[in-house]
Amino acid sequence: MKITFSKAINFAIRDSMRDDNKVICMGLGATDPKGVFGTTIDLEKEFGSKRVFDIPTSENALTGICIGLSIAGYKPLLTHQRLDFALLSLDQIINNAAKAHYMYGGEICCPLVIRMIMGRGWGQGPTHSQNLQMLFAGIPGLRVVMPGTVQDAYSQLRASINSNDPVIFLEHRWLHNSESQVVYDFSDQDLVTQSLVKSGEDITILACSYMLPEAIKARRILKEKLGVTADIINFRSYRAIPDECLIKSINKTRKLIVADTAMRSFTIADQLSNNIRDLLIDGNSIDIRILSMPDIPEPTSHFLTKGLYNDSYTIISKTCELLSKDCRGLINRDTELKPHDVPGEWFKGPF
Amino acid sequence: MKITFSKAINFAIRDSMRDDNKVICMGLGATDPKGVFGTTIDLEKEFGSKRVFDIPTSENALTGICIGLSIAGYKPLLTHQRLDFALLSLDQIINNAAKAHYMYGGEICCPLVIRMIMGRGWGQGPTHSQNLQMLFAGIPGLRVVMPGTVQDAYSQLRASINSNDPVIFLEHRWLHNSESQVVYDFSDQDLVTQSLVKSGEDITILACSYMLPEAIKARRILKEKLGVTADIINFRSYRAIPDECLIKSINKTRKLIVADTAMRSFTIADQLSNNIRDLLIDGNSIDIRILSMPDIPEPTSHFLTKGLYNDSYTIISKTCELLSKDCRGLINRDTELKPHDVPGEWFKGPF
Amino acid sequence: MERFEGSIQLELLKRMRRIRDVELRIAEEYSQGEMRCPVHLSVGQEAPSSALSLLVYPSDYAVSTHRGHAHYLAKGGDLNAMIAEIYGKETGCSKGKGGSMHLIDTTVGFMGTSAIVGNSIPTGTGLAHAAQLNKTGQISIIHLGDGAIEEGSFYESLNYAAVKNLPALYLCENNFYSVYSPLNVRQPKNRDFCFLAKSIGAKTFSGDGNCVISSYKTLKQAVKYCRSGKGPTFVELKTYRWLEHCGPNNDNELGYREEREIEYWMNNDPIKKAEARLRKRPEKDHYKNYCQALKKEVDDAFEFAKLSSAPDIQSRSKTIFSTEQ
Amino acid sequence: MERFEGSIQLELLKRMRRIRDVELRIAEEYSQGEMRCPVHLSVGQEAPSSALSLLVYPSDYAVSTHRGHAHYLAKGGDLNAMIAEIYGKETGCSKGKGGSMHLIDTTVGFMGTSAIVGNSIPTGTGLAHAAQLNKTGQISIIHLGDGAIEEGSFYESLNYAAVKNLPALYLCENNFYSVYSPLNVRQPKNRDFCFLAKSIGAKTFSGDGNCVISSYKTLKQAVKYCRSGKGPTFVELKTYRWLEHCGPNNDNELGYREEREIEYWMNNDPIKKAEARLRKRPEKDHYKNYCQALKKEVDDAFEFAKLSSAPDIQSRSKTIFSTEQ
Ligand SMILES: Cc1ncc(C[n+]2csc(CCOP(=O)(O)OP(=O)(O)O)c2C)c(N)n1
Ligand SMILES: Cc1ncc(C[n+]2csc(CCOP(=O)(O)OP(=O)(O)O)c2C)c(N)n1
Ligand SMILES: [Mg+2]
Ligand SMILES: [Mg+2]
Repeated sequence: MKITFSKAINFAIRDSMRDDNKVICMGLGATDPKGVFGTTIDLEKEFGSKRVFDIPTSENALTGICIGLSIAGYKPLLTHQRLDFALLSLDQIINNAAKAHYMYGGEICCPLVIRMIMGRGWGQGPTHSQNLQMLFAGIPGLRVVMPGTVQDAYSQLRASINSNDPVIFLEHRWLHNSESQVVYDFSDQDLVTQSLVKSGEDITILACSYMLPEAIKARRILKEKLGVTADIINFRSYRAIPDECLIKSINKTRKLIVADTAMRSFTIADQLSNNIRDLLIDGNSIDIRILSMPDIPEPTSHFLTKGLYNDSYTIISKTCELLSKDCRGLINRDTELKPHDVPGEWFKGPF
Repeated sequence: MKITFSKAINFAIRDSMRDDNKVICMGLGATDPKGVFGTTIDLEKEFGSKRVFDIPTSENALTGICIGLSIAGYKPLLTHQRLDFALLSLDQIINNAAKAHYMYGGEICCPLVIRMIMGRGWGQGPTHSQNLQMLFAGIPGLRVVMPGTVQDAYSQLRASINSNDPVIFLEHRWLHNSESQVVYDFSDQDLVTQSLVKSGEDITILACSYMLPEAIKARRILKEKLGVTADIINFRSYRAIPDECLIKSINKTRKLIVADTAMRSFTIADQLSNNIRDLLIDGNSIDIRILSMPDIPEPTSHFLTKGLYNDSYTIISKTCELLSKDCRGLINRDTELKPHDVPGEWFKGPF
Repeated sequence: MERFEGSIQLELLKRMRRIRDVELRIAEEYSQGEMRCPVHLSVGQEAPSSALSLLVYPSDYAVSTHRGHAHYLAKGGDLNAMIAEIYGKETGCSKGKGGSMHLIDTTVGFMGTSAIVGNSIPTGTGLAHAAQLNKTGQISIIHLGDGAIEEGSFYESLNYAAVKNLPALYLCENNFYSVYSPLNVRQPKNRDFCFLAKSIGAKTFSGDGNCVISSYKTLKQAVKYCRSGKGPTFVELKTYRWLEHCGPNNDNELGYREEREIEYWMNNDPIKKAEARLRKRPEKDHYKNYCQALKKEVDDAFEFAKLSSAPDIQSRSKTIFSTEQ
Repeated sequence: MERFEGSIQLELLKRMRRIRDVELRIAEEYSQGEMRCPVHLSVGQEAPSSALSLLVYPSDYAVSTHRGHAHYLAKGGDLNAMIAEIYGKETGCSKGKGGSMHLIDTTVGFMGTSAIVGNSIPTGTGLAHAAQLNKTGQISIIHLGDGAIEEGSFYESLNYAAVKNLPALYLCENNFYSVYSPLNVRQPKNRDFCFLAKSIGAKTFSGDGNCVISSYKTLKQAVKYCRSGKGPTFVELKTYRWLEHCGPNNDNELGYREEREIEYWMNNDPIKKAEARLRKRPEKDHYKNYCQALKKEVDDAFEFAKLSSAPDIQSRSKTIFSTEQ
């Protein structure tokens, strides 16, 4: 049976809560009729209001409260409807959660999961659309995951909740309605590994979060129309350490595109490429291109976001650039990807 | 006349306040007997308590209050005795100050300077020693400067206060007692340019903040003992855009060391190197090495910080590595740089 | 109606009507898909800002929240520029960069709205500090909701305003909800906002936010206190939002608010009440004419917005800094 | 002294004495340059934590601040491990990673101290939430200073504790200063912490923080209230720090505190007062013996710390995650 990404999140929370009665789910809107885009639906009904509850608009304290719960043996899951709101809690995340295990000499653990939803389009504007994964990925002691598939939604969230460390779980709003079948399973490795999702010959595309379905779409078109095949790697764990599957792939293709939802100055792709160049034989000859958002705050007007986002079109162009192919006519961005500021028919706005 | 780095900060504030009566100076301890490591001494006396004042321990609101003052035409200067404390105010910095000019279509300006002092050594530990420049440098709309010389302390702070944009002014605690003569002058360019401080032949060393005096010391030893000469560039504006002086230097030496006070995952050096590789002819053949802190929270115990920091010694080693020279015996780290956890004789602890 | 000047009552009603008509028109047009950004409408909550609008000057400062249309208009913000902003046009008050949640009109002291709950409270407090330093008798209005009370930024700001004795007026429209969440999951039972604000250091006032006369009288006292330099002032006005939290529709079917409650408040419509009072008064014809002129004003604003050009796409990478270097 | 059990008084005095002697010894040894981290001593402020120590169990939680030595010891934290931590040794309670500002002893429920003002207040509130869920009658003590009151985290945490009716006890040692800054530049005139905390939603208690008996009586009521599950409890105890904010010396010469003020408080020494009361009591010999044993205990702790090994340098890149992957 196919389920949506939202449902997979929902099931992951539910199954974690069934398996471990220390798991607690909270967040603005956690018990709402809409259940945070469907992800927390029915949980209060099953687990009661002691374990699933709404909270005050106090992002900073609530993060610390989750830390307190976690060092006392509970496993809190805190949800922010936008990553942007979590900026209020960076002191708790950076000075407390990330360092608690270390700075007390390993005496305590801080098993805390913070879901942050990242917006895009429909006039989300400068403070509802930020993809600031680097704020977290650069902090020792935090794990950052960015699910790109429905399967990831389930297994990475379960692995996050199961982990004994603080995990920042970055969830793209445009993925919520994607559908797929799911294996209801997970492993610790889901937090730290990438995975090869499509195998090809000519180029390696490493894509995170919402860039993943766009990369897969790009691959299909490239294959159909140009006979070019790409390795697609799911950049689901946001780390600068090149995974085995990535190394293998690059050794084969010697060409890499990293498609990140972050801004140019905020992508981990730079560090990752330097690591790749250092690690691989003749690393300097690998051709690496970074696809990211430009270094600007996201404007609100849809007239101004046109052509701003990366999608299958920009991935195709970048690939053709790298392979010195002509990409004209492969895809008509204006007709096939229109309107540019909504994820699909299902999105009825405004949030 | 030689003055200290602290004094240069103090004079820069004083002269800015004399020149522009809209300048306001505030911060925890701004009117203390010790005047924030001497940097705010005597200001209240000259300018009165309306323009120089102490504040409550409310980092988040105070940042927003400075934003309000700035959009009303004042020029607030806010000081945090440690960068780590400013993490409480990242919502105001990222969601408000950095974006105000942009998201209101240029209607308002936000001329605000936030000084953040960065600790090192003497058991500053995990939350009093963080060098998180990347948190700010990656945010469009913020300028980040990291003075490395006494002259920078004066001219970059004056330029920062004079600017109409928000500036994050990152001040290394270990520089406060360095001494030099100062030209009491500044220009807008001080915010966005690097400067060549020593000219050489064999290698380029780009060093920011406290890494700069260490690089200069390393250069002296390298020259005396090995006849190797380095171009030293003051990485005083923390941007990933290679400056003209940097490009010229690399074109000459083809070898670059970037010495940053940040952690490995938090240095802008990766992005900068990718930009250099992209921009320069045959860029992939340039040999670039990054000197940074390891990706760990800084432990408190001096036993554990031994050999952790970068200094002239590690810069020499890295240079020798790049030039395939033997660095043994050039410098005895244990005797010449001891104790490792204080900046010098003048530092009497504990803060 | 006696004991309270008819012309003021009329003016208050006109201002409420204007806000309501603009908001309803946005709701009506929203489904066209041309206003492509979140909108948080103030239908039902027109009284507080309308009352305030008679008591402040363009030289006073104001800041607001995601739900800022009414506050912007009440402060004298340009209607055309607001609608154009929501349409994402070049002529928008933020040139399309900000949308509905980032309104500004510095010519009337309206210094911005924020999409982050609690984020503009410190800004408004800083403006109050500027006002004090300016010594011009300005005050700074900080609009906020009951949800924003929960943010530390509210507390820290009010504490600072009290330390510095700033002319800051915190105007809380308590509509009992933060998105779908009722007060009882967010704040302790029987919390009294005024008691809270007083203990932090403000002089406090409260009134009926669904009655424009009560709102006016309350705010008149509050503004007077604040303008006299006596220090920070906090006002609570209880009121009610008619439509969904974000978007053009009513969402009563979701059931997070009891039907009885919704009915109670809708029957308690501040505009209907004011219109009823007017019915027996000579000014009612004037009002009728006003409503017609208003219709045209709103029509014109939407036409202005629709006909305005899209912003130049190049502009999206401009004005990141005030001086490009 | 009548009406209050002698054995409790003796016990209170002993606990104060122990804290004082440990702190003074740190001050004495600091100049040796072997304790290479900032230290914030509690000399003068021994009464509140000593009183508390008789009222809590190891199963209760506690968190504290940069000035946490007294709180750690009062909760039953291991003295040797604390001194070793300050010396940066392997045997330190945080294995040298945390230093004076990061003390922990989970075996007695002391869950950590933070070097960031206000940072541990939410943590302690979360521990109170855990205590409530555990249904074991535990309470959570949150130590804080008067400066921390200014952080939004205090307000947000207390609000949450009130919403959830948590067994959280916020114990504020008001020593009138945050570093060199007196209360009047940070908080409004005549602020009453208890009134403030009450308005946010706590039950409040206050007493004389320089009198261990008053502290004890106040805290006894407060702990009782908190443990009974009635909800968050706030206690203010006014007291005074004798030495400089950070470091081993007295800094009276800086002039930020008036001499008269310092004198007043030093004459009001909680330990001297308690010792004076004891002088007429039979327990005084026992106390004398205790003081001798204490001297040895402190000597031993410093010897333990000095003789302990440095942590393995490899350990600095370990325990970043609980499981290395
Ligand atoms: C920091 C932050 N947290 C959460 C949100 C999501 N959010 C948007 S509006 C809103 C409701 C705020 O309630 P209130 O202050 O009462 O204003 P109202 O919507 O009722 O006018 C919330 C929680 C946000 N924008 N910012
Ligand atoms: C967020 C933050 N701001 C500032 C500081 C610097 N600082 C360290 S201790 C301290 C004083 C706090 O005063 P109080 O809470 O009264 O505690 P006391 O030192 O009097 O025990 C300050 C401001 C800090 N550590 N963290
Ligand atoms: Mg509300
Ligand atoms: Mg204090």
